[in-house]
Parts: sequence; structure tokens; C-alpha cells
Amino acid sequence: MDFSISEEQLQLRDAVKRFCDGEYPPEMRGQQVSADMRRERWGMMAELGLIGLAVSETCGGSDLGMVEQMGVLEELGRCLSPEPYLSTAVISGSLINALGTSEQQQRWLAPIAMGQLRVAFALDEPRERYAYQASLMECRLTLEGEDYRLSGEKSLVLDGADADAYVVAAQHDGALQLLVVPADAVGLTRTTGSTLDSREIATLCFADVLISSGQVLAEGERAECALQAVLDRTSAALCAESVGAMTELVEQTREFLKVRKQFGAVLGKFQVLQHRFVDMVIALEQSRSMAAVAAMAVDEADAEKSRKLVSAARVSVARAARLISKEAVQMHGAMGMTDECQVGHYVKRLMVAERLFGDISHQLQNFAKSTATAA
Amino acid sequence: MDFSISEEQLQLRDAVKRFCDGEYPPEMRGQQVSADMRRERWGMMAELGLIGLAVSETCGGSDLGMVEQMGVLEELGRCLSPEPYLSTAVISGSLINALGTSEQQQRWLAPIAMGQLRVAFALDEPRERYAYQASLMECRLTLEGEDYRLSGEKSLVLDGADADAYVVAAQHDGALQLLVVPADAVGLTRTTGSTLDSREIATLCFADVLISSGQVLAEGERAECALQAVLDRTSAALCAESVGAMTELVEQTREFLKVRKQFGAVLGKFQVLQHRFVDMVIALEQSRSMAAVAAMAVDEADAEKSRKLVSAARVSVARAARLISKEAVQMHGAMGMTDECQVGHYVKRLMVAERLFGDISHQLQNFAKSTATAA
Amino acid sequence: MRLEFTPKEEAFRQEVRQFVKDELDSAIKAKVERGLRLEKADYVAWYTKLFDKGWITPGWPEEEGGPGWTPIQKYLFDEETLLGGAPRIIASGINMLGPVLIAFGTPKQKDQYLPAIRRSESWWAQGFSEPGAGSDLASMRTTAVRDGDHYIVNGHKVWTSYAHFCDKLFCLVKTDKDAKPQEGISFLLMDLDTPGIEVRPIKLYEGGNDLNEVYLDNVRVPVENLIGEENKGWTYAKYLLGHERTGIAGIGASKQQLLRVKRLIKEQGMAGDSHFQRRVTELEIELIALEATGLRILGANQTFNAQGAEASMLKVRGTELRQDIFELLYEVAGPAVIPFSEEAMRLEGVDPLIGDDERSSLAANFLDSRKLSIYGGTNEVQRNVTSKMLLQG
Amino acid sequence: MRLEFTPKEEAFRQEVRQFVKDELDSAIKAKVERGLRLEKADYVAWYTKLFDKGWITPGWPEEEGGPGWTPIQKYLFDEETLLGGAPRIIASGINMLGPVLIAFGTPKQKDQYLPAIRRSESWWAQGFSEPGAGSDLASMRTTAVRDGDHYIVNGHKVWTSYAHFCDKLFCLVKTDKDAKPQEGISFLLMDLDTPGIEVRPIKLYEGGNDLNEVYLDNVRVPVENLIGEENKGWTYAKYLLGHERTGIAGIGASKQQLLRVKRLIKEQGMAGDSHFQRRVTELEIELIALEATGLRILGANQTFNAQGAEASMLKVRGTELRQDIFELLYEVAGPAVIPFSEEAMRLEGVDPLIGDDERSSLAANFLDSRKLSIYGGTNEVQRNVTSKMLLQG
Repeated sequence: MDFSISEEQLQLRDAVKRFCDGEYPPEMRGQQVSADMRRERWGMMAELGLIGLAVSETCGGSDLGMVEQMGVLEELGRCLSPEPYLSTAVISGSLINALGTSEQQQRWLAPIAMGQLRVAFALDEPRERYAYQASLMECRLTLEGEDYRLSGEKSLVLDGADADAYVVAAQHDGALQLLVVPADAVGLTRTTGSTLDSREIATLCFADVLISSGQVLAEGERAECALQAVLDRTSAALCAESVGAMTELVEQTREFLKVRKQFGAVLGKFQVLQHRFVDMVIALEQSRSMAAVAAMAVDEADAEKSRKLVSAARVSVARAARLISKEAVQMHGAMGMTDECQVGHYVKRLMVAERLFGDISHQLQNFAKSTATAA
Repeated sequence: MDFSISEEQLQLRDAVKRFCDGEYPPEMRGQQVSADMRRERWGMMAELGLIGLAVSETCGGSDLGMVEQMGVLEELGRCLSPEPYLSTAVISGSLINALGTSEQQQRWLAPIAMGQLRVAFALDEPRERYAYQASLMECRLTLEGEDYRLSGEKSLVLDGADADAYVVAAQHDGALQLLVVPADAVGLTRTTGSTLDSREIATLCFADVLISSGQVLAEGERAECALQAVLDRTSAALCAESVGAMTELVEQTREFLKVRKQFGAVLGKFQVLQHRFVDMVIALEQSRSMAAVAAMAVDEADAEKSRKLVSAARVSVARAARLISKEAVQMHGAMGMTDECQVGHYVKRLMVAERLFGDISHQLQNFAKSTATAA
Repeated sequence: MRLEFTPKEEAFRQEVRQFVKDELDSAIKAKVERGLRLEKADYVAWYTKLFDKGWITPGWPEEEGGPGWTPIQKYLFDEETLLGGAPRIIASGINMLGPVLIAFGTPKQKDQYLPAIRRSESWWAQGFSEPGAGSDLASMRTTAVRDGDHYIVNGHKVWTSYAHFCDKLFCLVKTDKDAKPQEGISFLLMDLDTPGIEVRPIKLYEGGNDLNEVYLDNVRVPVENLIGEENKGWTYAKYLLGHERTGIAGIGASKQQLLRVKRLIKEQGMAGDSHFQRRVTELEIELIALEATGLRILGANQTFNAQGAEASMLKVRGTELRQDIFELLYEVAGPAVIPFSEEAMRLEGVDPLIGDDERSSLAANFLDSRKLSIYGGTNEVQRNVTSKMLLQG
Repeated sequence: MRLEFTPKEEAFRQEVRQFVKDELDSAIKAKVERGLRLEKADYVAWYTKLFDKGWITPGWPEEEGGPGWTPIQKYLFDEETLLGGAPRIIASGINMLGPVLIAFGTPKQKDQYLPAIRRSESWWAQGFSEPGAGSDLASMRTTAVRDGDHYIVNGHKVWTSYAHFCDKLFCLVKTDKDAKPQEGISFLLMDLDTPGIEVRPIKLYEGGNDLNEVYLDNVRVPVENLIGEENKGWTYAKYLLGHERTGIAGIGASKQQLLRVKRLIKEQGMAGDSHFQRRVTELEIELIALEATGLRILGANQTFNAQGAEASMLKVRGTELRQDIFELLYEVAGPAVIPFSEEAMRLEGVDPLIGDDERSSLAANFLDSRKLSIYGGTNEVQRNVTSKMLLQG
């Protein structure tokens, strides 16, 4: 195992950091911004090549891996970026990149890389909890001539409120299919709302939506494997994003401990807070290691090993996030619980990251399963 | 719920405390003493009426309850008494008291109360873990005329190395029987050894031991109920004993924090130790409450409620004991790990108490089961 | 020693239980049980019923309108009302100011304020904490300067709970700037509509706004609004804080939330999840131990290892246990914590993303529960105080 | 970044694994895997094999007999030897004194001592701690007074590991009584058979006796046995303690014990217990995170949030994780921890009460594991040191 970063990776990180520091100044983090502003930022990220980082060069991307995306995601997490990087660049982009025909890639992937198309991922359903087997999905396809009709409901679609299209997972006779559905498809209605951390989310209702064969990315085992792979990729991305958010929480707590006085001394002089702060830093550093392990596993390892290490990383990061969040709030006192203080916004971002595509229990099961298979 | 202590209960506690302070001076706690000395102490306890506390008056006892025995057990735990109070006075005494015919009571119970007969309890078996159902026991009775033959092995018989007799649990055609077997019965061999905390323990091997009907205390459902009841009683007793040991550990740690200097200040000035010491005291006080609840439940409640509260008490006390033991050792530093320091002897007593007749997992199951039944 | 409550106590428990069943409005009950937000009207509706029954001020002496209950009765009342889904008594007039007025107020002050408190006609806000001070009350900077028959008060109070529900304010102010911390502090009463007072809500991270800031700009307060003696305010504040902490173990609230955990586990088809079942069992047992300890302390003639520190220890253990329960609720919620709707939190309409269940409130409740180890003196301060008693005695 | 080790590193790992398989005595392996006590002869037997292979001093520079490994190779060596059931390298001569002699010793001292250390012919005891001092080394009271060509040493050292295996002692002594703590300390070497030295074993609560007291009564030590300069001993001691802590994360030992947990769960028919399975999974994941962090620190060009505090953080996390694993082993043992036999701990005979399995060692191992957060500077001291770096930087 080698954690050293190449010169190119370092340069990329620096570029992203400059972009984030400029576009997400501290006072704006966690605050609502206009759709125009977000569109503008998205364009800048495309120009910097961030959206197409893992997209093939033929579609205008850089053909890099999760290790490179990790650097981007960490910075976006550090700045509480509400941009649809996870849904569009990490999830949908990589699925179309891996599965799409060259036609599909030209149609959807190239505009994604250019920042012109935002594609969200519709996987969860209201009834079941993280049940990602096709046989449990109530979103179903039925044949109609050479085409399909899609019916059912998808929930918890992150960045789904103003996406231009969706990658949808549905079942057809018990087999998984992954499809691309434009947001303006006839028969698709979306109900929009807000996440706990004030990002956009939607429930999609498909009522006999016509799906042409050109919209099908993959089916059956090929789709299953791609879904497993993209879930691992997403988990690695969530780890990186969380590390960014935790870094900032630890930093803010450190600053607070150094300046805030209570009973005549700065908080940092109290031994119980010193020791607990050490534990926060240990948790953060372990998370940083595990986010890197997850990214490397996605880039390098076979499916079983990748699943094992990625689920270990999610558990490890989620536990660290819980500890760091609680301590950051407690040490900031009542102030840490206000909307005005940034602490709460980071805490909520971490809470959502913990629950997207599998919570701790789910990841522990994944880990145990992949260990059993590997052994 | 009322935790107030009557004048009589207070007087009894004071008497026991005086006895213990005299007979178990601090420098002797945890040290081996001669069999003669132990026999002498046992005689004194009988004279004080402690052994017969819960024995009926017709057999020379005081006919009192678990609440009274709790006071005795707490003091014995505080002084690390190695006397067979639990096995003889609490377990065997109460079984014979509850189940025995008047003949059996005169034969065994009266001498128990007088300190002339030490009777240990043979329940566990080597194969299974806390499996107290008759059907799982490999100690079996077979009919021989009007009598029985007993064969099988009993393990973890506390105070079994020099007991005069045993109450033995065995199965006969799937039904439980509780018997009294003298230590010198033909066909009974005992292998003796030491517990983790240097008390005496034995494995008993029964090879076709003749059991007359006069030795049978109870069978079938009556025996089952009595076994459940005595297990609850034993658990309440272990809680009381543990509270005594924990009290002493907390006291010793308090003294140490007040006098031991490190880096120019007494340990008690370090805030992390202060806070952790507070948590030790909270754990101790909760254990004290729960030991009382367990004793009252044994004396008052029906079988289901008693089982529920007693298992709650054991979990609560075991968790507290673990916390207090770890902290006492850590705060004493390397010194706390030496045989010379009393801390380790208390820690080991608590470890054995945690594991006798059910560990934490076992008690959690008991609690969940009795809650389900009660609900 | 006796495991069971007396028949009389049990009869009282039944009476309270029946009263809650008969009188508590079902919409209010639904909000409480689902962890949603209550309006002032919800509280007043319930408190008025308690007033009519004579039960609104269990902590007050009988001659001032208290019901004359034993500690056990008070305990049972708390438990049964909370288990029945009734709102807590959050009014600072009842919990905090009342006992202070009764102990230290003039007859005129008592006549003027106590009846309106009992009838929920007048709600009092507490002005203790200040920016930058937190649990360190003694370092406050709000001043009151004598000017004829008035004090002129200037300063800035924060973390004032429910000030937007209130018409009056009790306040700690510095009347002797040269005195040491904890000295030179006075305890003043004022109308919130006195010129110069401005109340600003503080928005909290879970969307709630129970807390406020209070700005005091040359506020003229009549001298007769002083409680007790000038510069003795710290004494009255300590008396008040002692009252605040009793019951802070929150046994009833914990029991109610544990019922909620069990219900949610069932509703979500997770009864077979052995991890969650074990956690529930562990927390149930911890709650039994805490409850037994609370009752043992009420009993009093037992030796208690930490005399004087009982309240702090119950606060520490009680709040941390409640936080553990809220964290388990948050775990049980799974992915349902991702969407959030403020409307759903107020039961003003059902959010279509969330459906008609309460799961989205579980994230907010978890976030909110973090306050338990912060307010009323942080748990760090409680442990400091307790350890001093334990290691110096 | 690269997840896998290089083919060269993997080949090295295989080489070490094969060496352990071929060379480690099966009785020694059985003792290690079952947590039983080892004799000096067990250690010497294994160390001699390592010496013959040139692997006995991985931490020493190549020119002094080290194998010239990269940090990754040292890491793999530790992991593979421990996973394979080999004894740890406990000899203080190899781990502690060797690096100090190499850095600060005279050529004569090096020639005199290093070869014997490598051949396990000479075993060194460490005389640092004193009664009443513990982790606070600077407050020591053992003195050395110059008398011609000798120092006269008087004092009392404790917690001297394995002194009963040793023939030599390195020791911190006060050579300037008037100096501040941490100054006026010197670093002396002596033969344990020098008149005036008495080693007394300290019996430990789990029955072991790896620790000793050393009494020094007018012990005459030649001046040439001084390391470096007089009164500069604290510098050498700090250098030594820095060396001691590397590898203290104990990844290999933790992995070995986790294998043991899994084996015991299977052997005891408890594979269906979901609680134990979840705990194993949780600890496995924590170990992966610790291992990754250790390797990341070895890699170095990564930013690490706590530069300089890496060793302390690994010590804290590594020892606490190992304690958790030993506690899980202790849980898995169930009622089998009740009986205890010192003979069984030494594999000198099988105790009939315990049978032929290792379960009785689990209580002793659990008790023994408490030392992990005490020795090498308590975890409290490590957190103090780390927080200073984190909050002052």
C-alpha cells in the first residue's frame, strides 16, 4: 500500500482548492444560493475539467480515476458545495461511461462533461430500505413492441429536483435494467423537496413512461455488476466528501478551543477537552486513510475486495463523523446548535452522507458478506 | 418503590461490618488463609446468625429475606471473604429450605444454619454454556428399584473443593431433579482447583452413585421453579457481593487520587481523572440501587418480574464492574496490576462474579425473554 | 425496603393516567409522541387543564397553590403525564421563577405574579446566559445602574428559551461592577414590552426556534422589581438552578422515547434485527438503573456516596441516556432522515417526500437532543462540580 | 497511490512467512497462539534463528548488523512473524539500548555490547521508572555520585521488564541533584552481578512475573559505562522512547488476536451469535483503519494533521484497539474464565478443571492487556502531549 500523491494529483488538488476558496467563501457555506449562481459554478467546474475527470477522452474527459475524484470531492465537502457533483459526475457519468454505447456516450456523456447536462440517479424506492436487488424493486418495465413502459416510484433522488435527466434502476421480469430517462418524459412527474442539509431532492413517479431501447444502458448481469461497482464508487465518493467536511469541523473546533474563554481560561486549557480533541483528530486521520483506501480499491481491486474495503471505509468514516459532530457541537456549546454557526451545516451534511446508499448496519452487512465470500 | 432501611436491617449491617472489619483486616484480603482459620470464621458467622438468616425458625434460622442477606453479602464482598456463604447459605440453604421435607430440613438445614455443614451447588456442566434446562444435562439418573443411580460430570462447583455435601441438578427422562449428595458418596470423585480469584472450585464426577429417595429434594416442574428462583436469588446475591467489592475499589481509587503525585500535582487535580472518577461513582451508585432492586424483587415479585429485574441488575452491575475495574487499574498505573496491590484482587473477584451462573449476554437474553412474556 | 409503590401511590398513578387519557387533546398528543413542534397554544391548552385540576404547580408549597404531593407523587405525575404524551412543563414561571418568588419575593410581588403564572396568563423568560459566557454565569456583563426609583439596564442576554411566548423577563444583572464574579449580581423582573427591550429569535440547526436573544438598551426597571436584596442575586439564582435540575434525569421522557423506538422498529419491519433489539434491551436496563437511583435518592435515608452531588449525577446520567435513546431512534430511521420538511415538523401538512409517518422528525430530534448535555450547566461543568465534592470530602 | 504492495514487497512477505513456517518451533508457536507464558529459552531459540538469518535487528542500521530494510519491509516482517505465531522481540537490548549505543555510544562501547546483544548472549534490563514516579520519569531519585573512576549508584527502580532474564542493566540516574527535572540526568550501563544490585520479581495480578524491582545499594559503576555526556541522559532516553513507540500500534499482534477470536467463536459453536459476529466485524474494520493510517504515516509525503504526534496517536489507538480485542476474547470465553491454573498458563501440564483448551488464559490475557494503556507512557500522557502539539501549533 502506498499513499503518496503524484505531482499531477497535487496540482489538481491545488486547482480545486483555489476554485472552492473563491466560489464558496466561508460566509456562504450552508446558505441558499440562486439557481443562476449554481449554474455558473457548474460551468466553471466543467471548464476546469472536474466534471469530466473520470470520463473517457473521446467524450471530452480526462479518463482519470477515483483517486483523482477523491481530491475534488474532499474539497467540495470542505466547502459544503451543493452542486450535483456526486449524482452527475460520479454516479451517472461513470455508469454511462462504463455501459453506454458510443451513441449513448455522445448523446449524454459528452454534455455531462461539458456541464450542459445534469443527470441524477434514481435507485431507492419508498417501500424498502437499501434493497438494491432487482427482484425487490417496484419500478417495473413491461414490453411494448420493441420498446418498454416504465411504472413505479423512485425516492430519495439526490439533486433530482432540477436534473435534466435520470439514470433509473428498474426490474424487468426480475432482472435489473439501467435506463436513462429525460426529466421531461411524458408520464414522469417529480415531487421536489429539501434534504436535511438543504440540498435538493425529489421523488419520481413514472406512469407508463415510454422507454426506447436506445435508453437502456445495460440489463441483467451486466447491469448488476455495474450497479455494484457504482455503489462502491459512490461510497468512496461519500467518504471523500465526509473527510472534507470533518476536516473543517475539526479546524473550526480547534480555533474555537484556542480563543473561547470560560471560567477565566481558554477552553483548550481544559484537559478533558484536550483529550477529546485528540480523539477527534485521530478519528479524522483514520477517515482520511480509509477514504484513500476506498478510492484506491475502486480503481484497482476486484469486486469482492473493493466491496469489502469500501464498506469498511464507510463504517469507519460514519463512526468518525458521528464522534466529530457530537464533539464539535458540545465544545461549541449552545452556539454550535444555531443556524448561524457553520458547525450545524457540516454536521447535517455528514448525517446525509452517512445515510445515502446504505447506513452503518447496511455497510457492516456488506463487509461481512464480502469477507465471507473472499475467505 | 421504597429504598429505606429499617432499624433492624441497619443493626444487622453494623454487626456484619464489625465482624468483617475484625476478621478480614485489609492486609489479609486476597491472601490465602489456612483451612482452620476459615473453619473458625465460619463458626463465628453461624453464631452471629448470618448463615441461617433466611432459614426457617424451626431449623434454627431467622426466616428473613434476600434484603437482609444483601447486607451480609455486600460486606463479604467488600472484604473479599472466601467463605462459602453464597454456595451454602444463599443457594443450598434456600433450596433445602424451600423444597425439603421436615426430615430433610432437620438432616441438612439445621446443621447448615449452625455452621456444621457446608453444601455446595453442582449445576454447570463442561459441555454446555449456562444451559440450565434439564433436557440438556448430561448428568442423568436411572432407576434402580426404589432408588436411583447418578452418572455424569458437574463443573465449576464453587466452594466445591472441601464441601461436605452437594445439591446436584440432574435429569431423569428429561425432567429436572434436585438431589443432595454427600461428598463421601461411593462413586463420587472430585477434582479440585482454584478460581481466577483464588477461591476453591471443583469438578465432580459421578459414576453410578446410589441416590436414595430421601436424597431427592424435588423433581419435575417443582424442581424447575425452584431452580429458576434460586438462580434469581443467586444473581441478587452476586450483585450485592459485587457492590461491596466495587465500593472498596472506588474508595481505594479515591484515596490514591488524593495522595499520589505525578508531574508535581496530586492525580485528583487532573480533570480527565476527575471526570472519569465521577463516572465510576455514578456506576457504583446505580449498581447499589440495582442490587437493592434485585433483592426486593426476589423477596416480593412473581417469577417473571423477578427474573426481569434480577437480570437487569446483573447486566447493570457487570457493566459497572467492568468500568470501575478498568479505571481503578488504569488510575493506579502499573502498581494496580501487581499482586501486592489490593486492586487486582477486587478486579478478579468481580470478574468471577460476572461469570457465575450467566454472563452479560445470558442475562440480556433472560431480560428480553421475561419482558416478552410479561408484555 | 419495598419493591412496589403503596396502594395509595398506585391509585394516584391511575388517577393521573386517567386524567391524561380523558383530558389531553389528541392532536397535541400526536405531536408530542412523534417529536414534532408544539405551539404556545398547545402548551396553554394543556396547562389550563392542569390548572383547573389543581396540578399545574407540583413543585410549589401547598399554601401557594401546590397540590401538596409527596416526592413520589411528583415523580409519578411526571412519569404518567409524559408517558401519556402530554407536553412537558416548559414555562419558566412555573419551574424557575415561582419557587424563587415564593422563597424570596415580597408579599406584594407574590400577589402580583404568582396567580397569573399558575393560570398561564403570564409567561416568563429567563435572562441568565450572555454571549461569550455560556455555563460561566458569573462572568456576565449586563449592568443595572440605580437612577432614582429605577434601574437602568443595559446588556445582551442569549439562549433565552421561549422568549417569543413570553410577556415578562427575569434577569441577572451586575449592580456592582467592582465586585468579584458571583458578587454584585442582582435579580430583576421586567415586562418584555418595556421600551428598550428587543427579543430576536435564534434559528437553530434543526429548524427550531425555541431560543432567543434579548437586547437591553437603557431599559428602565422600577426598583420594586428587585428580588430580595441588591447584590445577592447569585444566591437566588443558585436556588433556582437547584430547582431546575430536579427532574432533569428525565425518566418519563426516556420511557416515552423508548416506547417510540419499539413502535418504530415494529412499524419498519425490523423486529428481527438482533442488533437493534439488543440496543433496546441495553437502554431499557440502563433506564431501570437510573430510575431506581432516582427513587433511592428520593428515599433519602440510604447512604449515598455523593451527598450533595445527587442532582448533578442524575443530570449527567439522565441526559446522556436520553441522548443515547435519541441516537438509537436516529439509527432506526435509516434513509428516512435524508429528506427534511419544516412543515411536516409542525404537522401543518404532510410532506409528500416523507409520507405520513414521523421518521423525518428523528433527525431533528437527534440534533435537538445534543442540547441536553449543554443546557442547565454543561455536563462538563456538572462533572467538575461533582468531582470536587467527591475528591475533597 | 497504490492499494497493493509491490511485487518485490509481496515476495519479501512470502519469504518471511515461509521462514516462520519452516523455522518456528511448534511448541513455542502453540504457546504464543494460545496466550500462554513463554520462558527465556523460548525467546532465545527464536531469536537465534533470526540472528542466523540476519533478521534479528531490523531497526538497526545496516553497518551495525541491520538487514537494511525499507519501512514497509520492517512492517511486513512484524506482521508476518506475529501472524505466524512467533514471539515478539522483547529484548530491550535490541529494541532500546541498541539504537542508543549506535547513536551515542563510543566505538569501544559498541564493540563491547552490540555483538552480544545480536546473538542474544547478553540481555539488557531497563532501569527507568521509580516508585512513586510512573510516567513522570523526570522526577526520579536514584543518584550516581562520582568517586574517582567510578560512580556510586544508590536508588530503587521498578517495572523493569524481564530483569530475571537479564545479565545487564541500563539505567537513568541523577548526577546533578540541584538541576531542574529532566536535567542532571545521566545514562549508565552496569552488570547485574555488580555487588549491591538486587533484583526482586514483582508478582502480577494475572500470575505473571515479567516485571521486577531493582535495588541499587552503593553500586560501583566504572565511569567508562557512561553513555555520551554526563547530565545529558534525558536526551538519550527521549531518543530511546521514540524508538520504543514505533511499532507500538501492534497491527500484527491485533491481527493475530482477531484470528484467535474467530477460531474460538467457531470452536465454541457460537458462530450464530450475531452480537459477537458484529463485534468482530467492527473490530476488523477498526484494525483496517489503523493499519491504513500506520502505512500512510510510513508513506510520509501525505499531509498528516498531527505532525510529530503520529507515534503517540498510533500508540493510543493501537493499544486501545488491542484492549478491545482482548476484551472480546474475554467475553467469548464465557464461564471458562472462572477456573484458573498457573500450570496451564505455562503449558506445563493440562489442568483437569480446564481441559486441554486455552480458554483459561483469556482472563489472564485480558488482565495483562490493561498494561497496554499504562506502559511506554500512559495513554493519558500521550494525549496530553498530542493535544499540546495540536492546540498550540
